[in-house]
Amino acid sequence: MSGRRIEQGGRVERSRAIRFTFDGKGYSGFAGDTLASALLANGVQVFGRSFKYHRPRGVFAAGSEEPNALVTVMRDEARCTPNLRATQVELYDGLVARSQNRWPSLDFDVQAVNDLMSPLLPAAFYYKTFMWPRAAWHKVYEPIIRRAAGLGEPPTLPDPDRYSQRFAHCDVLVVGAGPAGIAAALTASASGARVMLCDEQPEFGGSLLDEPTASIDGATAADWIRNSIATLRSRANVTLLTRTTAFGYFPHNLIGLNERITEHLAAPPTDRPRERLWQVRAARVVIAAGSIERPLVFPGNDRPGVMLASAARTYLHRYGVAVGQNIVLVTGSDAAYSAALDLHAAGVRVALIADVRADAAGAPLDIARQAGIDVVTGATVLGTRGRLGVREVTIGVLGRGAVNDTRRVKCDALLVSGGYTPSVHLFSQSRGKLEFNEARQAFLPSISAEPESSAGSCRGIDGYAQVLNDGARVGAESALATGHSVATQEYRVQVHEFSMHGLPGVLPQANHLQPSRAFVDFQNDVTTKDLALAMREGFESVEHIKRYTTTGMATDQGKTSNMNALAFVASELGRTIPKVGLTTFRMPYTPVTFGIFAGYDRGDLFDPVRTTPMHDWAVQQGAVFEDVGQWKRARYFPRPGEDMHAAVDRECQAVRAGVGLFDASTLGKIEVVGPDAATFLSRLYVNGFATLAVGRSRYGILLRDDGFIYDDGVIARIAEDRFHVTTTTGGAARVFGMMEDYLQTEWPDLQCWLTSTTEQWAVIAVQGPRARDVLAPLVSDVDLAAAAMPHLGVTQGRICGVPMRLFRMSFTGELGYEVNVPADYGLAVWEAIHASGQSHGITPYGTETMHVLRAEKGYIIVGQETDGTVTPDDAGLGWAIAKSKPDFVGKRSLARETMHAPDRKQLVGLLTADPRVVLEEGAQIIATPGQHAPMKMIGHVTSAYHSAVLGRSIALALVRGGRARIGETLYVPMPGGEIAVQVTATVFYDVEGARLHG
Amino acid sequence: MADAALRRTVGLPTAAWLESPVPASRFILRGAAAARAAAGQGFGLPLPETACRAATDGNRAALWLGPDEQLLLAPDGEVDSIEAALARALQGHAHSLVDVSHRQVGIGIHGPHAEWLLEAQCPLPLNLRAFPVGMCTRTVFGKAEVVLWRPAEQVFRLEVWRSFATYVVELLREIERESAA
Amino acid sequence: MRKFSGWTLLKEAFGGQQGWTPQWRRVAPQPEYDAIIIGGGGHGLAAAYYLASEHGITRTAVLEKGWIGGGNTGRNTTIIRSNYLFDESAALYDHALKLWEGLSQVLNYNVMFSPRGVMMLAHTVHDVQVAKRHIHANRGNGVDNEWLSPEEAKAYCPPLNIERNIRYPVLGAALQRRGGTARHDAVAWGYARAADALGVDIIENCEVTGLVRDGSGAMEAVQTSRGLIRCRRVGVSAAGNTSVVLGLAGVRLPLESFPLQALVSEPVKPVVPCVVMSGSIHAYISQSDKGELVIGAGTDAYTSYTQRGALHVNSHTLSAVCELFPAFRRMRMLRNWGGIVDVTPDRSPIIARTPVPGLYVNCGWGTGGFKATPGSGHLLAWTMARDEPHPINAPFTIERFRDGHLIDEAAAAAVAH
Amino acid sequence: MLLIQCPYCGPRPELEFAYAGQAHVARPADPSATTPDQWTEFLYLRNNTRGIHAERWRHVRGCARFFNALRDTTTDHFLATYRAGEPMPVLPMGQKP
Ligand SMILES: Cc1cc2nc3c(=O)[nH]c(=O)nc-3n(C[C@H](O)[C@H](O)[C@H](O)COP(=O)(O)OP(=O)(O)OC[C@H]3O[C@@H](n4cnc5c(N)ncnc54)[C@H](O)[C@@H]3O)c2cc1C
Ligand SMILES: NC(=O)c1ccc[n+]([C@@H]2O[C@H](COP(=O)([O-])OP(=O)(O)OC[C@H]3O[C@@H](n4cnc5c(N)ncnc54)[C@H](O)[C@@H]3O)[C@@H](O)[C@H]2O)c1
Ligand SMILES: Cc1cc2nc3c(=O)[nH]c(=O)nc-3n(C[C@H](O)[C@H](O)[C@H](O)COP(=O)(O)O)c2cc1C
Ligand SMILES: [Zn+2]
Repeated sequence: MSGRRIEQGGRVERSRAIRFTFDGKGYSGFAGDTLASALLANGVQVFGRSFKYHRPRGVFAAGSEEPNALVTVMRDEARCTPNLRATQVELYDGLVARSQNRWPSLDFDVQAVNDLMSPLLPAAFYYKTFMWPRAAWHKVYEPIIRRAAGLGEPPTLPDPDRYSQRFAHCDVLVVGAGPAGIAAALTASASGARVMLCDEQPEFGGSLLDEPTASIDGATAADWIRNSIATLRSRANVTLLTRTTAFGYFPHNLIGLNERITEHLAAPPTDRPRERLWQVRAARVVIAAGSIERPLVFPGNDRPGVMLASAARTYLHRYGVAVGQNIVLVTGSDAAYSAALDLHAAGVRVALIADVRADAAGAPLDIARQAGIDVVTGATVLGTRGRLGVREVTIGVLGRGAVNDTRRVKCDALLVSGGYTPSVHLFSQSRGKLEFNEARQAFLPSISAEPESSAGSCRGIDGYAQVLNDGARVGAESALATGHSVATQEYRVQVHEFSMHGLPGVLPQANHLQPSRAFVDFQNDVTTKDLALAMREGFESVEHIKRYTTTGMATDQGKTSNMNALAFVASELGRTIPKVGLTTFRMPYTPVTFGIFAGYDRGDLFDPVRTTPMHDWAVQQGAVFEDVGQWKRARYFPRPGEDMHAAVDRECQAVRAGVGLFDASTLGKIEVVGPDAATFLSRLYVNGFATLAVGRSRYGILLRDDGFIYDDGVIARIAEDRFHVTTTTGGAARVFGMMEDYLQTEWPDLQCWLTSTTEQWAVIAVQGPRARDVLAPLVSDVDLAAAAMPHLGVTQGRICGVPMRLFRMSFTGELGYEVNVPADYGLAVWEAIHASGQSHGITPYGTETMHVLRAEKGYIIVGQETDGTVTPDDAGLGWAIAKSKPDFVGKRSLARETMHAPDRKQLVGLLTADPRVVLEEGAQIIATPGQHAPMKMIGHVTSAYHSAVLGRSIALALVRGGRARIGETLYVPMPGGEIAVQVTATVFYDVEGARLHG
Repeated sequence: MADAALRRTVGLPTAAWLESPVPASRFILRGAAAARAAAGQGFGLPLPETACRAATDGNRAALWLGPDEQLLLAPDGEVDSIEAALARALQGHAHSLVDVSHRQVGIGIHGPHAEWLLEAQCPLPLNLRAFPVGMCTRTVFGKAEVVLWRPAEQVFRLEVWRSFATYVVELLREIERESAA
Repeated sequence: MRKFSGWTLLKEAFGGQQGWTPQWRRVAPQPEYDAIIIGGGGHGLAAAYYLASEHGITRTAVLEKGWIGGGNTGRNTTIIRSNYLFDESAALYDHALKLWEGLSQVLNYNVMFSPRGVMMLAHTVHDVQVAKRHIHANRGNGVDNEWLSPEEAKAYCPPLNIERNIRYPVLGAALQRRGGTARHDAVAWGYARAADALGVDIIENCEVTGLVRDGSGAMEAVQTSRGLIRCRRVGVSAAGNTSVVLGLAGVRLPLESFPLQALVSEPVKPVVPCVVMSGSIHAYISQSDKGELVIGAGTDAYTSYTQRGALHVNSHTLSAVCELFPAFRRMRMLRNWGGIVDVTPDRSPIIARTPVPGLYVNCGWGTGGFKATPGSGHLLAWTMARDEPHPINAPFTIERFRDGHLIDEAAAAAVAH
Repeated sequence: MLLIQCPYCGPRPELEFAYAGQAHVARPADPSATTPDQWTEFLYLRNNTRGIHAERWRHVRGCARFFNALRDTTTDHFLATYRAGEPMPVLPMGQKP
């Protein structure tokens, strides 16, 4: 025997030794071990320290319900994962694990003084103290509490691993591959239905893996599992997933699965994702999640070495590990006798079986006694001893309300069982209704809320034969519900097993005032005393008790503790368990890595990077980009040595003096076509379109029905029944949606249809006095002369031989054109224009220059000058409203009195007294200087730039009653002092607009 | 006719399973049933009236996108002729015909893994029973909107707005890496 | 009321903690009250406390259909800040923030108000403009808020990723140092205990099923699952269920109720020292005293009362969190839950009289009313006691929607919480 | 992520849809003739039903149609979906939105 590994048995590969370290010390285990089984095999008993009292803790369970044995596993600096359950960590060569929440070492932890101070630290003590002096909470107490709390160390380096995601659809999803789940999957898939079967463990089989002596239809349990899985694997309609936890049950039968792909490998292939999120939409779900053994609550029940009986059995049969050499079993259920008997058979001494049921009798006791094991009934545990592990247990026998026959029994492992709690987590997450079953003292699934059925032990079925047959029946029914039929199957089973019924786990004590603490929630260190205190303080709702004591709120979510807490509360309050009720089950079933939710969404895949056809050109020219929605837009094109300010000044000058080139492709574009197109646009926009001639365009303003500016753009009439409408870059999708909404649901009678053409066209703005000269040599079938193509004219023709829609328009105040060409030609045409413009000094410019140029002209940008509270009149755009129209979207709201109040914020210009000072966008404006907070703020700066052409700063602002204030001096308070500004009209440059018509 | 040499479609990587986009003629046709019937005549292919189904004939295809919306696909260079033919056929029928040849690109995915690749980030079931040959629909792939069409058992065609094409292809390649490992 | 202090705790340590008494009495409803608050969330309990403590109206009952604090008060990510844009909002939220600062002492209950700073990230040029507008407006209103460069933001919150080459780089942040978090449950319990001590009846498991009006149309009584209770002054503070409750009196409000989700990670040692919010990519994160990362997700698209939300909404938030904190990909989600938030068209609350005399409402806090708890309770109490609004809540009427006096924080900045 | 029955395309994942608020809120034929209260009702007042809610969805990443649905907001289960313009279906057992 090495450590506690027994000579043979178990499912580990004894030929493959695996080396690993725990807290720096080297150990060896076998392939197929978990960290927990390997450490137990090496005689390790202390795995960690508890959350609050820093008490030493050992392994308590063998599966995902483990509350105690939390460790940090480190692959390398960046791959460090805290709070993993040692019972789920599969051993691989070179695994490095560390215990948590202790300093300096696991065996000697300074903060264990908390345990001594525990009388001072009852549940929720922190609400009652640390209030004086006022600032001390945040400055002194809280930092101390924070450092003490928190379990493992967080990862600090970027996680280099990859995570993936899949959607999947199936007829029947089976969660849990114990006997019930496997039988369900076999039957359902035989019908031809598409079946998925998942289990959180590395191996299929569930509790059958712990039954080496069982036989099913003549085969050993192991063979039956192997054959069944082979059958399933051979069926093309079946998907099998191990290491895959169904963590969440979402509406309409969507189940979230977390598949762990590489975590168990010593050297994960770099291309494989570490984990995967499956979102499975199943026509039917079969929940076959089994049940979890319930601990018993008694003083000293948290000592290392105290362990669930079923776990001891799992360690024995799956890992070939005896959890002790000299054990005591305390049980409230028959089933747990198997653990003692099996260990006994494996050569372990069973010092005592203490059955807490006074009336316990029958097969398990008889068999145990025949095997020479001492069995007492009506027992209770009065306490345990042992510094870093249980060495002795004090058993009392209850009789007539008193404890008699106290005896101390030496042991190195204390197995406990209060029976089993069916795993109704997923069922309850689906909002299915639970019902309390008195006989089983358990909540069982009753009314489903989704197309789902539970099978096997998770719905209270006991006994392998019954469970297998239940699985087969539910599998057949589920297949049938998806339109596939199959006969169910009867299994013949031979197995030694006892009833799983049990009792609520709080053991009666001699006096109510327990001398030593009895733990209910191990991870959060919640004792019966804490629960009692909460009730004493008036917390009676189970939800309050949970939150006041934090019971069930740890990383195990109370898998082993919730029923005991509930039973204790019920008995203290003198209410029934169903009357007290459960707390809400929530996803995830077990903790799930953030990475899988992010999945592929990282780096450039976090959000699509949208670029225009001319993007690469701008990159080559060294453009600096800005994000506008998902788009990348060139902000400016710095030349060597230029900062943004210098580049923008140069770009602005170039446009004003010569010609500039601007990529406007991101603007939204919508083709509105049909006999009623003009009517539709007139109903939607504030402007009128009936009179807009073919070949002309108009600046349009779109409101919502609440009267505030929603978007703007240019609307060009291409043909009698065809309009080319532009929107802002950010507004493209929402304006399209709004238009469809009105068309489909308000005015379905209109014969008019929309098509998004945002990406059909590359848009090249050529702006500046030389724009015509640049374009002229390139275009054909178009007369660029001002008479033929005036401001706001629109025409179609060719440029560089490719088709073009040409708009004469200007967002700069200069002679300007917007050349629309089919997107694939955008780059070539851009390059041709750039080449043609060389002799005119053509200069590419970005959005920053565009902003400055338009501000010099007082043109607004929706989202900058407006913010959802601005009307057309506020923005100085009242002129655009077609007053004669009976209605347009937003018109009714504009008629409200408040929309005309003289003190509304109106758009004005601002000039600083010092022309060099550029105001800060967003700065506030006050009328009287020298104010201290709270000031009377009357507006704010919406845009502010240095204007190269004017040789000074300019700004636009929304100011209360602003237009009436033109000429006044106002003040902009800044941290460095007030800046005096003069209110002006919004147009700073070329007020008459002569340049526009050049 | 435009100079083909000037044309620069979205540059995308290719792979054995990933077909680089080829230029095509594309239209969105919208209108009432009578207009759609007439358009079918002009296009030389009865437009599908069944939801989420495509009709094909030779190298032309019509994809049902919505009850009054069809995507017409034809080889590159046929924009003008199709426009003319449809204008004749649709005379007297209110409708909207818009050239979207450059709005989107067609990405072909084929091979036994095609379904698996797409199901990673497309929330629709893509097995043959749920998504048979000839089915087409607008849907999502990751964070992009796509039109997904299955012209053959192991072939999918994605019509993607051009600025989303890089995202879609990079996402597909990222998914594909998993199958390699 | 047994006073809480380190001293009493020490004394109790020797008595096995046996000396504590219920924090609030378990009482049956009386036939009549001077004031009734419907809804035992933080807001309702605070209102009851201030009715008693500041207006002497102690014959007050709080009626809660479930357990107090079980609504959004028990479901929120506890972000507290007052750096709102508009003067009206800044006044409202700063009123609350000032009350937070002394609340533990006033209630003699440690609500763990922790001014650890709220940092709101800017990722685009537009975000920067919006943030600066807030900072200037806040300063003008005497509300602290300052601009941080990316490097300063990282110094304030070390795990933050400020690399320039990420999809949405951090261009800077607005920091309100006085902002922070508090312990949600303690707020409800602390107000309940303090109100109870002043004589207020806190009645749980008592659902209001009818609002009874007299001949003149004024409030006369409330019908409950525990019988009829007479009262002529009724305040509704029912958050996501406000429409349902006010519907009992035929009052329609501009509200829609949406699921909003949050989640916590497993607890870890301190790593996020402050609150970090990113409105534009949708991530809200802080770390609780117990060590969990507390993360707020977005609302679902549709109205619902189910107190849960969709997986894709969570995923969206977690991918944003992982972009901003790439180390957290390895962190694990411990629990996820949802609450139902009542949202007004302008995303600002309503604290006002209703068209029914004697019926008052406090609602519309949407995704961000925890931070307002002391302030809104204080103002609702004032409004109920005097039948007229306090100057601070005077703008937050129902009529503003008719008259167009919206206080449109949503339009001004797409930031929640 | 809900599964929503598009009246045109069949059952499809929520990711393809956009919620569009309460159904059957008609825009007044002549808004300028409405009283302030009527206009406010149209703009802002919604039922916010706890129970069966008539609402609009758009299959925006599918057939792009707006349509109507009856959904129980206490369970998020759909009782019916129907095309815009069609009358609200009659529910069994006299259930009413
Ligand atoms: C996930 C989430 C995250 C959030 N994050 C933040 C944040 O970070 N910062 C922030 O400031 N805010 C946040 N909020 C918002 C905040 O939680 C709420 O605005 C605030 O808690 C509302 O408090 P309340 O007391 O008004 O409502 P609640 O606490 O919901 O109380 C209302 C009470 O009314 C009761 N009730 C309803 N109907 C009846 C009836 N008929 N009879 C009797 N009782 C009834 C309910 O049971 C409930 O207890 C968040 C909300 C959620 C859901
Ligand atoms: N008498 C005894 O000693 C005793 C003890 C335990 C079990 N049993 C027997 O075991 C059988 C139970 O069979 P069963 O099939 O119902 O349960 P099971 O416990 O055998 O199988 C349940 C499986 O579900 C998996 N699982 C649980 N939740 C999951 C989730 N969310 N995601 C993925 N996987 C999950 C578990 O890993 C496990 O493999 C019964 O026959 C019972 O009598 C007997
Ligand atoms: C700030 C905050 C922190 C929380 N921390 C935890 C936690 O550590 N463990 C836990 O199980 N739940 C935690 N919860 C969630 C609650 O358990 C619960 O889910 C939430 O109050 C909603 O209630 P319900 O799930 O019962 O509906 C936390 C909730 C909040 C608001
Ligand atoms: Zn559809």
